[in-house]
Amino acid sequence: MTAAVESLMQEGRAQAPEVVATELTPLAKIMGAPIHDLPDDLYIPPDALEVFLETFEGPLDLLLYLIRRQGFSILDIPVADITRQYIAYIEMMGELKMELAAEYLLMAAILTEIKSRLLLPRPAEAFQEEDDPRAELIRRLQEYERFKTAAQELDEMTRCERDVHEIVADTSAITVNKVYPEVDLRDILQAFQDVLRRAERHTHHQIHREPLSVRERMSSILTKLQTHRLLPFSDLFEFKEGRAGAVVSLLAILEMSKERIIEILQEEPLGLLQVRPLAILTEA
Amino acid sequence: MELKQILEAAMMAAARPLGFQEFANLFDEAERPTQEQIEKVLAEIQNDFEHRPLELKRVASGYRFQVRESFSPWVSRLFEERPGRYSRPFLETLAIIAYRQPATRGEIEDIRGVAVSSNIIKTMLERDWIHIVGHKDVPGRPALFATTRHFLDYFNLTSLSEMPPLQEFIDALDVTSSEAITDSIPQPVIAETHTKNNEIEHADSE
Amino acid sequence: MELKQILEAAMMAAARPLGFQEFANLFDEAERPTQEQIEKVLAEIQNDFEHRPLELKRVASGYRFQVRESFSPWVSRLFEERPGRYSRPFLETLAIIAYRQPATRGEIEDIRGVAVSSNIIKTMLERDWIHIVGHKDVPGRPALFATTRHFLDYFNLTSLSEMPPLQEFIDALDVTSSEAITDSIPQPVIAETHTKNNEIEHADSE
Repeated sequence: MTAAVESLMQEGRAQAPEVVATELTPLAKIMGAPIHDLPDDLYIPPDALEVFLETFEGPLDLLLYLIRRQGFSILDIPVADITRQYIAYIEMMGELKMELAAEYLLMAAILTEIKSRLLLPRPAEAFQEEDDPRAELIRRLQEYERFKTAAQELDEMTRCERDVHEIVADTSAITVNKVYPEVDLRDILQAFQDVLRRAERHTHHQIHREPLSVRERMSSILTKLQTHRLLPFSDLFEFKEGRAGAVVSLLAILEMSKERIIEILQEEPLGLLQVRPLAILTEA
Repeated sequence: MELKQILEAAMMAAARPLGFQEFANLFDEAERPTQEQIEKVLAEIQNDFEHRPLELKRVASGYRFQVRESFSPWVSRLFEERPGRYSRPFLETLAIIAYRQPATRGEIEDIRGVAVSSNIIKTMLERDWIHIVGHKDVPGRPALFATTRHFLDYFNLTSLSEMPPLQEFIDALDVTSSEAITDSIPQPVIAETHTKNNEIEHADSE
Repeated sequence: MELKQILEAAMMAAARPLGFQEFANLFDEAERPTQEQIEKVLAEIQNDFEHRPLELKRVASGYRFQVRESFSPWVSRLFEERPGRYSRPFLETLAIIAYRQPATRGEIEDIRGVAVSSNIIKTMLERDWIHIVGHKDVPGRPALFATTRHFLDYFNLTSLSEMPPLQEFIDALDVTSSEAITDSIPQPVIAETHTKNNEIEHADSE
């Protein structure tokens, strides 16, 4: 459980004792204490709820949390209580105008339906097994919890890159006739086109297009800076390239400075401008 | 050159686990060692390295040298950029594929109760941890995913049966305590969709 | 844990030469060995490995273990594969580096939407198609990759600006953002999204 969630629960707990028990149906029970209203002074930072929701991998996860938090068995879900609490969460999120995945709403509907079926008068003889309206939900919760646990165990298993590391000795002294696959330049273009097309679908992705000459210049300036850690600004320009070349260099320098790849230094006003790579290089 | 040294050199250089076939292929036919010879030498190497920071480990696709786990506090600092951490959706999806294979995306989503992002599946396919072993004969013919040898290698396993057993129903203890409810326990439903291959003992399908 | 063992383990796992700074960085400040201590231990390791298939070698950027040349006849067979074709992820990664350079692995992953395997980067470095031209000043100081002269030679280009005109494709793709193209001032490339992007999985769309 993340800190945000914990604190959310804590706040709920802190509020609870002050609420005097009334005949009203509580809006929710948190830690067994009835909550009748969302307290007005309960400040929930907008980010906290988002984190809260992200903490749950879906409606089953949220339900499991509500059930386990109160020490209930999955087999013995007090459907009415849980439904109320679940819906209280959903509403709270709704009030905060958070976008809820459809699955959460669907689960609310399922819970409500189960609750109403449980309330229906039923024949004198006990439930038939398959008649318990909770059966399917119980099965799903159990199944999900098994895999949730399995995922945690998987995460704890010894694994490469984190716990053990494969050995890679250098083989440059070994003479091999290594034959590499051929690549056609058009394949690369095609690949990039596909990438762009995919990226277009994610609206949050802004792929800006600078002319390749600027990109290339960025690389070549950086290569220069690899050998000479600090270079006068003017050394990054090739005079024989003329005005167009100078603009390309300037754009490259500005862009890299903005991306925090290099920094431009001036020790005194009107002094010599110098450029150096920002990150400490470990290579070479 | 000694057989032992050659095998050691090859494993150090390979950057992947090597199996008997690959060991054999290092040699011309005339001097090719038998599987018994190879096994004997591997056992010796395993012994030689007992007190070293490296160990010879057998995983699903063969033998490899790896740095012992006790050194990871230091060694992992070399790779600050890639801590090898995975999100919960990623791990849950992987666990479902590992224990329920072959599984379709729909089956994974049924268990988790939420949609599975394509990126997760794609990353697993690209890392070669899962592969498509067939298509289910239902509308849409969804792909059936199973784990690969690489998955086992990554998790330091020689076979799926070494994975921790999938937990029995977590509320099993409570069952006896309230009989009324026991009656309504649904039978383990798990099965309908996969005719074979439900449990982990079956098959690494590579 | 012994200093010698830790250094040995680190060099075995690093897949690149390690310099004194990197050795020192393996330790917390309190237990950080001095350069003299490190040098002494490295000399010992060099001795220990005298009769082994690996040797500790000093190169320009530090120390590394390498397989002794005398093992070439056998070890080389591990690498004699018939050339296949490069995978989609490989070509896409190469294309992104070519068109977006200098780019970090995080930026590549951000554009592709999935993780990039280390092998891909390694193969490109090995073919000398890309090189590291610097490091970005963000947490983790990720390496910045750019294409090499060798890359241009292979594709018969004298400069990157001779790469096939991407513009046509872009224009065809989206007419709306075409201002960005004529506007020659580079915008911060992709930068906003990848700061948090250390995990293999992206903040997930679930």
